[in-house]
Amino acid sequence: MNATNDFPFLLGLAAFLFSIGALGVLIRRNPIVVFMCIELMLNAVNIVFVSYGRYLNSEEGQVFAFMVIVVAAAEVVVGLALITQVFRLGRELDVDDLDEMSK
Amino acid sequence: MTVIIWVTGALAALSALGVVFSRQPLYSALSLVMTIGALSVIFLVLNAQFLFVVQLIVYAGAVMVLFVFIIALLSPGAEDRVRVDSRFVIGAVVALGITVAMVVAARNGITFNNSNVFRAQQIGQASDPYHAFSFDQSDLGLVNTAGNVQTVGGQLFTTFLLPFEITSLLLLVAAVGAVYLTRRTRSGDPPERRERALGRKPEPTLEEDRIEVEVG
Amino acid sequence: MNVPWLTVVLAVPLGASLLLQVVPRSATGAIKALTVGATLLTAVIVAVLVAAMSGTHLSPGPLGFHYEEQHSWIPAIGASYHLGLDGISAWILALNAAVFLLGAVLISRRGTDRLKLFCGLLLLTETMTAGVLLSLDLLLFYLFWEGMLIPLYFILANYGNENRGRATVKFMIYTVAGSLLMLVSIIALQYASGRGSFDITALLGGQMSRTPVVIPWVNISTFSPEQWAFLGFAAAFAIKIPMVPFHTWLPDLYVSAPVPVLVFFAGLVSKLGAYGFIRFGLTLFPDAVNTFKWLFAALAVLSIIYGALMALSETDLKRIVAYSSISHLGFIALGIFTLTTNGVNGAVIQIVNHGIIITALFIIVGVVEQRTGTRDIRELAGLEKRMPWLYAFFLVATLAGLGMPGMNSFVGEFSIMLGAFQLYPVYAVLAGVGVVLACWYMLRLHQGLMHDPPQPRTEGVRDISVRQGLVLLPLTALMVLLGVFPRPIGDVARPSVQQSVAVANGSLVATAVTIPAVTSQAGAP
Amino acid sequence: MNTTTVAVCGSLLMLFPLAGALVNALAGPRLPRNAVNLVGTVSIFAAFVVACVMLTLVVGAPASAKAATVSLWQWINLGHGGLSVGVDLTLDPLSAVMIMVITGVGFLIHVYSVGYMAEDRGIARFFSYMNFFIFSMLVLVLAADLVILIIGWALVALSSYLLIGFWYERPSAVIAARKAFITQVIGDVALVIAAFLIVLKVGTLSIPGIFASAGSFPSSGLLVTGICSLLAIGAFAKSAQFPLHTWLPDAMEGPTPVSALIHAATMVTAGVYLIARFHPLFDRAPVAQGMVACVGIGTAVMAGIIALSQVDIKRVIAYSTMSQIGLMIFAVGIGAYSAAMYHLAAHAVFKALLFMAAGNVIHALHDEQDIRLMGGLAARMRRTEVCFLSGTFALAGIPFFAGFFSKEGLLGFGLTNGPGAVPWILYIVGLVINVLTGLYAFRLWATVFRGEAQTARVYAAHEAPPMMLGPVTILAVLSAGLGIVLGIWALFLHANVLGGVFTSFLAPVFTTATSGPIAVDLGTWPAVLAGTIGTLASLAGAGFAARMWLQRRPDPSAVLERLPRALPQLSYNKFYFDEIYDALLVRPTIALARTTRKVIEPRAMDGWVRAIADACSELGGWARDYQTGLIRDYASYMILAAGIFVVATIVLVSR
Amino acid sequence: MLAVIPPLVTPSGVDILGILPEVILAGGFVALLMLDLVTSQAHRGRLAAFALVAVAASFGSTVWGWFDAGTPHTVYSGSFAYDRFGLFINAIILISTALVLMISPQYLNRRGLHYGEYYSLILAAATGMMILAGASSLMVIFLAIELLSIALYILSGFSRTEPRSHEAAMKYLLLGGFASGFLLFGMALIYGETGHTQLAQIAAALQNAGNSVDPLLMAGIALLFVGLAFKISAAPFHTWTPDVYQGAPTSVTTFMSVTTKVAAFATLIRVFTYTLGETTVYDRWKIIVYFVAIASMVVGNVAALRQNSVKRLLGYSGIAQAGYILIGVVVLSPLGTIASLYYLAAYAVTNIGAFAVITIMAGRGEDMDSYDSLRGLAFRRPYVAAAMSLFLLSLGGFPPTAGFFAKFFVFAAAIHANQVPLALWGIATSAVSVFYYLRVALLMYTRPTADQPVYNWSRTSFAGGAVLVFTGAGTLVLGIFVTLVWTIAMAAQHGILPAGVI
Repeated sequence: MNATNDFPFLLGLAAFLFSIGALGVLIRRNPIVVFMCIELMLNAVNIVFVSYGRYLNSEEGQVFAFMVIVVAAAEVVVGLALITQVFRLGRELDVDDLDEMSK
Repeated sequence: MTVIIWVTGALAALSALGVVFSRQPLYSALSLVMTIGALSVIFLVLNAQFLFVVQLIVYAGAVMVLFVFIIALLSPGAEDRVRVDSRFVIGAVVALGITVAMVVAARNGITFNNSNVFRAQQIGQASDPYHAFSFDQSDLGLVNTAGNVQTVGGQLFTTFLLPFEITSLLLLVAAVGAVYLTRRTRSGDPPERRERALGRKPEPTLEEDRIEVEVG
Repeated sequence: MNVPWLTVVLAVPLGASLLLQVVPRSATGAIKALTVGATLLTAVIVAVLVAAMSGTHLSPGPLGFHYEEQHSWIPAIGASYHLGLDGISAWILALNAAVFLLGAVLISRRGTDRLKLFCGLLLLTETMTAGVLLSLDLLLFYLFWEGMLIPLYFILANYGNENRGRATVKFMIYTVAGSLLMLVSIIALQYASGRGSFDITALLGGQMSRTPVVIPWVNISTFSPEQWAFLGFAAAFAIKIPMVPFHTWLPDLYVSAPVPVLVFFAGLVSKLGAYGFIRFGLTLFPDAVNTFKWLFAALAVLSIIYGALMALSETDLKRIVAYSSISHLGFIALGIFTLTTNGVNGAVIQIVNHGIIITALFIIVGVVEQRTGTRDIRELAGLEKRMPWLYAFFLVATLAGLGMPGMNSFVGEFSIMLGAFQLYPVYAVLAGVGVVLACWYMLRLHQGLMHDPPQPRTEGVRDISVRQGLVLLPLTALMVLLGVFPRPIGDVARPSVQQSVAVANGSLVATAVTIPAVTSQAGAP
Repeated sequence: MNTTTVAVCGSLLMLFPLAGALVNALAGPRLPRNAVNLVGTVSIFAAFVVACVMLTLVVGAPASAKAATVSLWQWINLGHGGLSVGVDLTLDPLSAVMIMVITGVGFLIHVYSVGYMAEDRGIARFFSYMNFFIFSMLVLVLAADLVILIIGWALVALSSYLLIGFWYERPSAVIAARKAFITQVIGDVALVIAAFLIVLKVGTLSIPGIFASAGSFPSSGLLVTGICSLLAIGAFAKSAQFPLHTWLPDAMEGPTPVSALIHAATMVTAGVYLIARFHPLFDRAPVAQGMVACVGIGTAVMAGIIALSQVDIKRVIAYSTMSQIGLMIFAVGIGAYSAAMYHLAAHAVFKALLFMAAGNVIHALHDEQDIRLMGGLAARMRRTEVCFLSGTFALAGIPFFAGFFSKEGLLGFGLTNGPGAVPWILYIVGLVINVLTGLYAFRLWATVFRGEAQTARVYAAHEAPPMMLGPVTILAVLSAGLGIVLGIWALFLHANVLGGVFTSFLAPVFTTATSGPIAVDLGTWPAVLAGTIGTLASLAGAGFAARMWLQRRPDPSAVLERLPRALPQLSYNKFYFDEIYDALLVRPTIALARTTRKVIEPRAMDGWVRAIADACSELGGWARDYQTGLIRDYASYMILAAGIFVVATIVLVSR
Repeated sequence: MLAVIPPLVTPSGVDILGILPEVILAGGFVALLMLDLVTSQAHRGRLAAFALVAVAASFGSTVWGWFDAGTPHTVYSGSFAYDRFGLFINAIILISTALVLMISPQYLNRRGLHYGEYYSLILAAATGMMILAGASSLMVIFLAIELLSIALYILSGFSRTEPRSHEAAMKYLLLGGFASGFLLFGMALIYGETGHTQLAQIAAALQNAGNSVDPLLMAGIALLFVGLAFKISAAPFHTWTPDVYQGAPTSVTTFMSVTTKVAAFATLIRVFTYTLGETTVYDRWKIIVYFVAIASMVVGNVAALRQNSVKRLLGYSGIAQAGYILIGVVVLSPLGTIASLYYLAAYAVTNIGAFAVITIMAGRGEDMDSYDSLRGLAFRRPYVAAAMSLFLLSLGGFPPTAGFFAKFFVFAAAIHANQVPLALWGIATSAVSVFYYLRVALLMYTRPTADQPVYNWSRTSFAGGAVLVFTGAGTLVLGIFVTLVWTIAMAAQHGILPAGVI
């Protein structure tokens, strides 16, 4: 198994998830989905942290990934609260609708 | 092990595409749960048991449930089909570019710069990571042994004490914010009501304003 | 007693402007009295200082100064509060005091909107312009130079006709762009000198590299750092003067600004560019200034002729005077870039003279506009019949403006052209063409207003008031007096000009030796 | 001479007219008319008295010390290597002659003005300007420094400008004044540049100083030729010589006393004075001298031809002035300085006379100047006619009148000096001038005073008041009586006593000049012959004119028909110089100025500024357009930039 | 199994004194949450007073720390730098916070937003910023950024019923999260390639690496910069700025426009100049920063030319200022750092002043932020207009104001580092900026014509007046008595935690 090298694959996977998440932010209009795409990006980062931590023999990667999850949760809470408030005021759930100030 | 990584990795990638491209928000959410699950398996394979659990409990269990709950609450409709506009092109090109660049850079053998020695190797952290990195190598330290939850936990309260404390503050702020933002307007708060009236109709004429007050 | 007189010169108007803030807005009499009093006091102090200058101690060095003061300001970068007066700045400072006094006298107490604001800003401007003339530290100089724009901006933006906003903003951006280039040069100069100082005496004689800068990649060699730095200074000064083709802010602004503002704006502020060239351009970049003198002298000649042509074809009185100003300032610039004693001295003389002339011309044009309600030369004629006194003053001003021998500006123009002749005879001949054109457009202006059968519009127009006459009288008297006795200006400026020219021509060491002889001559009248 | 005396006299001389000018300028409008007249004339009379005193000073001085230079104050001193100018006065025979002419003739004209301007409301202004002119002219002739000379030079131009435009409500006067002034300024610039050349060579502008180092100019050198050419251009502008002559006829828009004083007697002769004054330089520049001589004689012929066809009484005299000054310029060009000065003085007398007599006519006809509308005035204005005739005789060079000696003298000088055939050519041209002079002078007289009255106005004309007639009479006596008496005396007692006096008086000034006899030396037969032929030519011209215009034999119109059409047209239209200048200089300049204002200023000068502003504004518009407000757009910018950065850094590493 | 568990020892480097200002402020945050429960609506002004007390206490401890932290060192295992650099930034943040707190009650009352959460969130955000200023590990940087960001997201949407406020919060939140992704990805790569998250160790690793660079590290640095550039609102990551500044309640805009930038710049300087300043990497990231600096200057100034809201204008102006401050970062010299610090101080005092004017002028239910609403201000409120003019002139870089010397030092740093083109870009864009600053200034002095609406500007409260006086005086002091702040900034630069010290 010496010949196999999973690291480039893991990094590639992370890069792919990250970019696909970013792409999602660009093309999706529902703020909830946009949020999910951001979560996707954060998850991609976690792969990087963990796999680096694995071969670097360092726990910092895992701790960092843990922090990322916590932050993601906090952001989601605030974000969803905001989204419900926006919705409650009778607006569409569409990020393209939020362009009042640049009109 | 490699096989697991490849399979779950592919699964994660596929479901990520599902997140981005499914028109129904609920499908997106479910795809995301799938991705998170797949990733948790990879974490486990990478000897990150603690994260594996956190990923499942916090992410899949709490966060995603919240998402699904909100989707259910707001019941948004399906989006239009994704249009190939400039944003899509930019995003796709950059996504492709970043992915390719990362893979190419990570596969040191074919990176742009062969003469460079890997940094982690230089500073004595790993012997030959790109070429020796596989799971049959078991000369790893405490961190990567099974049951490293204790190690991580211990570090969390010693070396990473300050970040850990900051997260507490962070969560508190988020909680306060969520409460504030979703709190219903207290009755008998006249300016608030007036604000809302103004908010709905940015430029009320005098008469409209009066009608609004009477109705309210 | 060792009084820091130059600081006092700065402090009097500044203090008065602060004092104004406690005067109630309705007490217009007090406001005006305070303003006139402060400017008068400044003028008196300056007059005494200039008169007593030859008897005071002169600081040693290639450039000698009187009444020097130096205090630490930002020691970390070598900037200091360093003031000094020399022959070049002395008369310009006197002009400064005079035009602000005139401006203060000319404001109408009842007719001025927000008198307090105006007076305060006027006094602040005086402080700043005096600071420009007195500072010997480049950073301090820049501070005043740029700070001057703040009160000026509010004055110009608040007073004048309906187009003032655009004109003012144009002026500001133009000026600021130039000043910022100068700022870069100042920093580069300080850095290159390696002395960690912004003091002019420390930076004297050009210490920047004279090897050309090579643009990387394309490998094109350009000017040397010293030349680039000089061009930075030149941008600021050329815009302020202004030299064609950087002049377009001036006509617009002069047209929109009211007369009491123009008195000190046209009378002094535009001269500061010329002063800057003499004080800094010549002495700090001897190599560059010698390299570029042909160019700037050519631009000066262009200004002379271009301004004259514009003045010849304009129909708006203020624009005619504005373009005549461009033409005259071209003479001043030409004098400076001859790098000869004659030319530079002529430029100094002409700065003072032109300050007097343009002030009078703008007052006259302002009176005409006020009395007749138009500035279109085609609608005016035959005013001589209605306004004989104005005619008399205007005649003197016109003659002075066209460089009539026997009037003050002849002295300067003769000297400048002599210097130009020493440099490039062709330039002097072209300047001579400018003189002929000046005669043409000034007569067109004068005759267009004063002669020909009176127009119906001028029916019942009153002659100038006594106050206006009292303002014009000293100005016209000076035009004649300085034409007949031009020596005072020349004598005061002479030693400093000789030093500056020597530095500009690279004979710094030789100058240092000859200074005592020169100054002793100046000291013995 | 005692320098203090000279300084005091010189200062007084200038101060009287200046004081008169100031008093009339400042207090004039409030003073009674008589007081104004008194101030105006008495100040000049006082100056005349002082001038006489100064003349006696010069006459009384030993021959070796005829010249004195005094310094009043230092004008400017720019130190070592810089300009240094003093306000210095010089008194020598040359300036003494000039001040006598200026104050003497000037005084008479002032007196005449009292009568002529009696009706005018601006009398105070008029006298103020006139006195100021006298002052300026005195500055000019007394100046011992080139810069001061230039100042005086320009001040007389200023006075001339003011007086030409005296009736400022007449547009033609305004234009004429401006034209005169601008032409003068061209001359000033030439002088200024000449001054530069001089000061850069010899380091001083003091006239004695320049002459002292005149030796440092190589003879016939380029530099001295250039200097002299520039000085000559200055002189041409002032003396209305080709090609700067067009202003003089227009200058007749001024009141007639002005024409008499400035545009006949004094100012226009300043060019002659200048060249005579700078003879040490001119003597070293034969090319410039030749140019001056050619221009002078050319102008004389040209002006004579033009004068033949003009119909404005003052313009005819003006062209005659131009012609006569052409002769003087010619004289100084060939080195006949004394002769030129002599003619200058004589010309001042008879030309002022002619103008004032013409002024009488104009006054009598209520500002009518067209000679075609006159005729037959002799019956009504007998004394004026006699005086006018005296002047005409003098002008035409009829023997024993003032002009005779001077003119024949300088023509004779031309004949006896110069290389090869040049003297003969010049002489023949001189004969032509004599004929022309006779023709136009008598044409004028005949048309104005003789023949039939052409309009009813003539019958209403009456003789001028004594205030006007008096000065005219004095001048008529001077030009005729004095000429006759002295002429006869000269003819019988001494060959050329008058010229001789003049020559010997001026000799100290022109020591370096190749001065010869200024009048025909009757001792040599060729000269006598030449003089006789010249006189005969003048007489022939005069006689022919008298016959043609008095007796209509041949009829002038018939003569005209026989001539090619072009000739009278050219003459009548003054050789089209005004039109040519208009087309070559004035219009292009105005067109250029207009193009500058309409095209260059907005498009180029302001254009580049506005282009930058517009570009910034355009960029700002783009920036605002890209600020769409859409989150997805914002994210796309971010990811684009981030992607570029990542790829760029990775590629950079491999570089 | 217990044997495997490492013994719980006292964690090394725990030094609460090292984070005392932050702790005090965090305590204040928590205490305010409690106090809010017992404070009636009428007395919410007291909460502001309490918050001010907390800020003052924190400021006091900062001052104490300044003298205590003679030798810079880290606390909490290299997570947090206890040095004068951080304390200098702390001081700026605290003063700004105090000023914002002073103008807030009146504004909130008028806008009907007076809730206790406001003050606690402000303190929380300030805590996050101060932690960011001292953060010396990637993890703390990330968490501090998130702490302040989340607090600011909520504050931006604090006007819960106003669509513009929502929009601002939403944009800030989504784009902020997006940017956090980049930031994190960059951190992950840096961590992976150097093996550490502590800045000191990263620097040491770079020093050991000699002259070799690997691509992933550079990609990480680039992505990290992207994340920070978002926070300092540098172009092309600035797009959120105008919208958020305009939509957020003005007092919040006042707060975040200054403090976020100051804190983010602190960490930018710490990370880029003092950690990644190694020549081999510097030569590469320099190009990015160079580009971003120029782009910010150009975009910020040019876009501001065509605005009609003062808040948006100041937003663009802030983008441009970020570009100028970046000059001080990219030149990588002590002078550059000092210049940046001076610039930050000047920017803080000036910008707070400018925004305070808008805040103070706000009427009931509307922000007075359109250009039109400033027309003729000088006739009714001459002193406020004069102060606003002073701030605008300072932002435009006219002497003798703070803005001039800020720009001067930055340009000087560029020239001393032989980066003349950078300075030239700076002056070219400065010249452009004069136009829009002066246009606003001019507007205040233009008399409204009869057909133009007359605005009813609020009267300035005592606290608001005090803020204007303080900021106005500060603007002048920083522009005349330069040495005062310069000396402190120099000490801050000298006292920064050097690379490699844990």
